[in-house]
Amino acid sequence: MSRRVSDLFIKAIIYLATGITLSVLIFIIGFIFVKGIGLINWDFLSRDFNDSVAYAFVESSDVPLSIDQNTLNDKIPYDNRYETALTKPSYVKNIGAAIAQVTFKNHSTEKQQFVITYIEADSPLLKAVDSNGTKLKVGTDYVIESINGNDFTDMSLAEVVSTIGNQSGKLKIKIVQPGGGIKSNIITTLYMVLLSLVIALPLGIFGAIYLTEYAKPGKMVNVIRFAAECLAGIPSIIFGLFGMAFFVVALNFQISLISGSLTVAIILLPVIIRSTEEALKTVPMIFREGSLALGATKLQTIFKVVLPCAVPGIATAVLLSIGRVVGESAALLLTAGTAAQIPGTLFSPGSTLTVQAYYVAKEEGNIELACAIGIVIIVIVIVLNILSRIASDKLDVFNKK
Amino acid sequence: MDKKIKFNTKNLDLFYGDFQALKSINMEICEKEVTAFIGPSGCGKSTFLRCLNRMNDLIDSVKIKGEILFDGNDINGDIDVISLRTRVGMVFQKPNPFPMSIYENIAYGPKCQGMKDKTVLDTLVKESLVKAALWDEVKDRLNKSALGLSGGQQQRLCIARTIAMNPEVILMDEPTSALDPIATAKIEDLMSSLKQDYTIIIVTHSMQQAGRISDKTAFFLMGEVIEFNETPVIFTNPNDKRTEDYITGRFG
Amino acid sequence: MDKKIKFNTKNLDLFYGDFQALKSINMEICEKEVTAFIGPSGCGKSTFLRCLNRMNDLIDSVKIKGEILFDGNDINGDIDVISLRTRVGMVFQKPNPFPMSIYENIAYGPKCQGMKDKTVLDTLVKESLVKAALWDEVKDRLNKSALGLSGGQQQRLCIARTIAMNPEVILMDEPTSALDPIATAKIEDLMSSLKQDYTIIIVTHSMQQAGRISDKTAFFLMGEVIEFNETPVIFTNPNDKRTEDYITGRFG
Amino acid sequence: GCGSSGSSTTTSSAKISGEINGGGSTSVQKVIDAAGSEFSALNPDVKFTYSGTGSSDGIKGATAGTYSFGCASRDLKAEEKANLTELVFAYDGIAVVVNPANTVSNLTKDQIAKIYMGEITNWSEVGGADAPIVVVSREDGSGTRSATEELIGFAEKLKPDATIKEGNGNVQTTIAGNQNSIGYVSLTFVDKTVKAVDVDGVKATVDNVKNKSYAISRPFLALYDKSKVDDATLAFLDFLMTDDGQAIVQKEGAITV
Amino acid sequence: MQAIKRKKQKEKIIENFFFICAFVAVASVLAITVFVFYNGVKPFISNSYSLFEFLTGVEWRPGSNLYGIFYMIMGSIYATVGAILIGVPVAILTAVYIAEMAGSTFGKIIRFAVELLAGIPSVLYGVFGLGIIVPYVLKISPMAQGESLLATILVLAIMILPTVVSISETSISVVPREYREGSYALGASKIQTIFKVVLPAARSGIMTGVILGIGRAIGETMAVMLVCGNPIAGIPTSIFDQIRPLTTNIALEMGYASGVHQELLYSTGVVLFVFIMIINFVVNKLVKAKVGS
Ligand SMILES: Nc1ncnc2c1ncn2[C@@H]1O[C@H](COP(=O)(O)OP(=O)(O)OP(=O)(O)O)[C@@H](O)[C@H]1O
Ligand SMILES: Nc1ncnc2c1ncn2[C@@H]1O[C@H](COP(=O)(O)OP(=O)(O)OP(=O)(O)O)[C@@H](O)[C@H]1O
Ligand SMILES: [Mg+2]
Ligand SMILES: [Mg+2]
Ligand SMILES: O=P([O-])([O-])[O-]
Repeated sequence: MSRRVSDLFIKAIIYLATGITLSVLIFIIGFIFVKGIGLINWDFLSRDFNDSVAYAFVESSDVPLSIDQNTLNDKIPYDNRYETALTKPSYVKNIGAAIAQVTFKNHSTEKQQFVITYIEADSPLLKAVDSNGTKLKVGTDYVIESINGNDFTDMSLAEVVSTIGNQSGKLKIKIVQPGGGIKSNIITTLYMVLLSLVIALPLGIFGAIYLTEYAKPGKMVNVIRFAAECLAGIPSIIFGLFGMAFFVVALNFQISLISGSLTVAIILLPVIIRSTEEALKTVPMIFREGSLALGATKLQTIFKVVLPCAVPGIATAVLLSIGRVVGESAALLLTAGTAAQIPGTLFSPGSTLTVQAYYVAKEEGNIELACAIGIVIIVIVIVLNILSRIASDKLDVFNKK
Repeated sequence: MDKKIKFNTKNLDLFYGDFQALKSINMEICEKEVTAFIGPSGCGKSTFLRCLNRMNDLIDSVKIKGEILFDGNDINGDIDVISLRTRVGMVFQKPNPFPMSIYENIAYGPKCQGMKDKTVLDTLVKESLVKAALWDEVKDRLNKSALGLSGGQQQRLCIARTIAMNPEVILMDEPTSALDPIATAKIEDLMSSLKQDYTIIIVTHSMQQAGRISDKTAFFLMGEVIEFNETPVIFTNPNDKRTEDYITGRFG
Repeated sequence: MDKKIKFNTKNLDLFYGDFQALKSINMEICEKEVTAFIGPSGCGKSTFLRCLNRMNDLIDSVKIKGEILFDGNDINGDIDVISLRTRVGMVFQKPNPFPMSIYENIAYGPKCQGMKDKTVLDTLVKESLVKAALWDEVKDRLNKSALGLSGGQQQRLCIARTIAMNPEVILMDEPTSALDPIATAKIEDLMSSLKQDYTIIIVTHSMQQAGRISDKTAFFLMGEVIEFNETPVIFTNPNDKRTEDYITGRFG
Repeated sequence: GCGSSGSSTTTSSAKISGEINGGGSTSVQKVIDAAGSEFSALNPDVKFTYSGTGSSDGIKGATAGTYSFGCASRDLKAEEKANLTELVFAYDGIAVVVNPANTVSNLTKDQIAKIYMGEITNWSEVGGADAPIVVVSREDGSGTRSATEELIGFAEKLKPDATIKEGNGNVQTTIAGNQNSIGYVSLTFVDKTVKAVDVDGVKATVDNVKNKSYAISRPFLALYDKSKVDDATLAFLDFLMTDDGQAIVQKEGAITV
Repeated sequence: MQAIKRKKQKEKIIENFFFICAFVAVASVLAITVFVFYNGVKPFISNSYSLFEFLTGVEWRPGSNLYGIFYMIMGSIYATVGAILIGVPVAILTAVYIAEMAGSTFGKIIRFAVELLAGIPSVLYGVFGLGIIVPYVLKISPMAQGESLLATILVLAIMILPTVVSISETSISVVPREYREGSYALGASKIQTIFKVVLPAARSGIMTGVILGIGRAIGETMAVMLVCGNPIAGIPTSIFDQIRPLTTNIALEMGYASGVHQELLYSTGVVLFVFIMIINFVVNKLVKAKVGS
């Protein structure tokens, strides 16, 4: 009887613990979603973080409006960045586009802007070039700030329309492609994951193969294993410092994608080596013996029998690594920087989603934005998890029936 | 003895670290015969068997003294261990098919040797399965995983896999201990027919089995070969008291 | 039949998911006898054995129809499964001592029942080991890990562990298949002496073993009990052609 | 500091091209990003990036040449000066902020110093409610912190149990979340989640900083090594000092030079 | 013969390639270690600061040339121990629930959710801590601010959950069925089986999870930085006191520090490293001692 009572008691504790874990989980995910979901929309995902300014050179021409005013009013692109309603757009013939005035607000500033809401099919804006004569993209939703040196700050919509209408010939228009999105961070994150895995996976996996299959077990291997274990607890900022001293300064790679991914690759190595070693060790000896007894060489045995069997374990390592790269902030801050842009080359800086979230939380105190980025990170982690699961199931001959 | 001697060991000692598992083994094993090793658990049967294709290389602590001549050449000498193992195949106590398709299991060895021709491989796979008396049971599921086979089928698959290498010698370490009588019968039949072409060495716990299928029997005890002789002699008229004690135990 | 009936199964069907592993089994098993189950691999011997102490509860896909009466009570009915298992002990094919000391292994069951008195436990451990013929071999290393024992010793430990619970029935699933002849002999001796006090049900692949130790034998085939009778009858004068075929196979 | 003559308000003048990668103080990032964006609009062949990693990192990066130019939000220490050329391109006010629910809206410099040194520990001592004061400061080495400590006069006397937060944003979030707290942030960051108190009766506004009536301000510095700097970078720094450049400084909430 | 030779050559080349991979991997891992130690030991060797004062001092004022980290060491220890005491039991029991008690579908869902928890960057944990935990702690705290040892412990306890849960769960589910069956066959109840047989058998795996959890707790920086308060002096005397763990000390100031200040931040890293080495060493020994018996 007393056993029943104590069993029940323990069971209750187990349920309690699981309940705690689950509620913590729901709480955190809930917190992130509630705070951040309001900011998530297509613009958020598809735009750059910073506004990008350009001077467009345009040949003015008379383009008649081909639709009526009501249709024009309907062409106001919905955008929840605009907290106050847009004014009715006015059409300006010589640039073949309609402009509306909006009040732009974010969590620290509020300003008036003039936004292009409609562009005629043969508008000269569509042929805009920059000062080099390279084609420039101008689209609806772009902000227009000045024309031929006439700045629109403090003007009303009517004044702006007449200012533009008064210009003719060659026009120099300052346009701003609105930012506020995290496209560049998403892409930088994917680059970073890809690059650091490309560097760390072969090194880690082949290294682990050497350590388990070739190296004579002994002190040396144990020391390496111990060092790897210890490094797992070292804060990544220290890796960042090393990356900065070695890759950024000594090798002169600058603050860049490559410095960042090399540094993260080093962070990943201990994880990959340890998990791969474990995975290799769990491959039953009888498979190795079976293969060798059939006259296979050691290498054939490793590649044809041992590695395929170890796939699920290695996949776990890959999963952990992806999580680690995506979640890394301190080390990347010092080696890849905080520039919210798509890195043009391996040697350009770029900030991952997490670095961006860290940055906006720390510098701007913008918790909502950090959480919105958090949601994107969680989605990316889920997608990458599922992808690598699928990949590993495809490769996993061991459990295939 | 008119048959050719395939294996000849001379004063073979084997140590696992400090522990001596084999003590001065001298044995001549003839071609195209079945030789059985019997003896209580831990007496060194498997260890000796694994010496013959240098499987013990995989265990770091093993040290070997003495000579093992295979067709007159010392296998611990200059010989290439890979080609030794292609000539001396091995079937293990626990069936250990690879986690691949049945076809791939059989083709594994030949492919490792560099054989690529699909038609040659197909024929080889079929022939080996036929010889191992497994063809009929699996011919419709060659591309299914070998892990889906029953224990007895898996063991025959492992034998087929070995036959596909066309070795000269097949070592078998208690190949039927995990099997039921019907599967055991099939494998014993198989051994009898294989002995036309191959030299077979088998470790077994079953006195009956040794009696049924082997030409010669060696009795191991504590790392020594106590007696090695024609099977009928061992079972009816052993020289050594210890052999007799073991044989006449009521068990099988 | 003058002995008391311990187990009585009525139209027992068992399914693993869709697959029917036992088909309408009716069997009466008597007290203080040794009952042996024989039959080819996969015929359902283990499955049936595991029904008797509801070990199959652990497998999600299992569905059971029909009745199993233990001393007249349906074990799938109201009965408490834990007390059923204390009365019906089980020894598995593969020795499975817990990774604890030898002493702790034996004391495990009684402790789970709430027994705490050290001296009672000490006596119980000793008695059980003595009955299992293991005392002499381990009396000096009771606090050493049970995993350091040899296979045969581990199996006897598992028997001792079961005896310590003082069950009424002991189920044994191929308890000697992993053992060498000497260890096997010891365990068979043990069974003969245990049958004074306990009802023993044993699954075995070895016809000889069944013949040597059992009072009754049941022959299983494809989930059915083909024949169930006094052991001498089964082995000398079976009713069913299929039983005869199986028994007279040359194997053991 | 403007040594070269690459000034380019019009795009018709000499073509400027190349990569400019700056880095350092986080306080200046808003201003510099906006200026960089404008500069590369004017010069489409210029690729501009800035990494906000901290003032000291900016100084180190400028010295080592890993940054085209570095930025700091504080004056350089003697040992940091080395070969660096300094360019003050803006000033920044520092606002002393409290929770909007706090009734206190004016503090003297002396009171602030005493609060930070732990001599005043209750809001009632400075005319507020009877509640303990939670002092929030920045990390050691922050430009914002060293400027504030110096100007208010509690350098190296910060009370031991002050809460330290990294970055203007974190300070602001903390102040917004704790009714009894006090902190300081760059004026460019103040928004409605916190309340800037008047210091010695002067409001913290851009105008007051400019006319020097509001005393707590510090320079924004751009730093480069003359021997390593490239033309594009120089052109950018020149642009910062032009009217157009200064207009951007003003637009982003900092104070023109 | 020729073919064999070529095969052997190929094997040798690839083996060397493996060796190079191992070498590079190991070298980079060791390089970090050397780098940290080199920079961290420098100030004591060149006598720019006394090791004794560094290790025993209770005030960190770089401007006044005061670099004592003893109060940080204590803070790190308290925070780690606290997080382990709360997080590990909860995590192990959750793992038990997933592996032994949940239905397979529900178990899978929880496991997935827990893995998700592992994928959330630590910055967001910090934001969560600052937004939710700190205000709650403030409500019950006698202190005026919610940033505290307690808040740190709670955030860390949450953060080690996924690691410990998933590793423990894996090692619980690989405990051979035979052990469970053996226990049930001896009349043990499910709970007895779990606690007396399954968990002890899974001990080594669970310990690995705990080690990694400890590693995460000690090494965690970004989340902790937001909720611990980071005071410049003071050994914590209650769970409501603020603390400055070793990690946040490094992360807070590294971007700004130079000279001796910077070197002593590396020294802080060395102390952390030694810390983790000791813990790993002890735990390894413990696991071996127990399992070996
Ligand atoms: N890898 C090893 N390291 C150390 N000792 C070993 C090793 N393998 C086997 N031994 C020891 O060597 C002796 C012989 O072992 P072997 O496996 O050859 O026995 P066997 O005759 O095959 O027994 P069984 O019938 O049980 O398979 C045993 O005492 C065993 O404990
Ligand atoms: N967990 C399970 N799920 C599905 N099918 C099972 C399961 N366990 C056993 N079976 C099937 O049930 C049948 C009977 O199995 P059982 O283990 O009872 O055979 P057995 O007579 O004990 O054979 P052996 O002598 O090989 O142990 C077999 O066909 C087997 O494949
Ligand atoms: Mg053996
Ligand atoms: Mg069975
Ligand atoms: O501008 P800071 O980040 O150095 O305060």
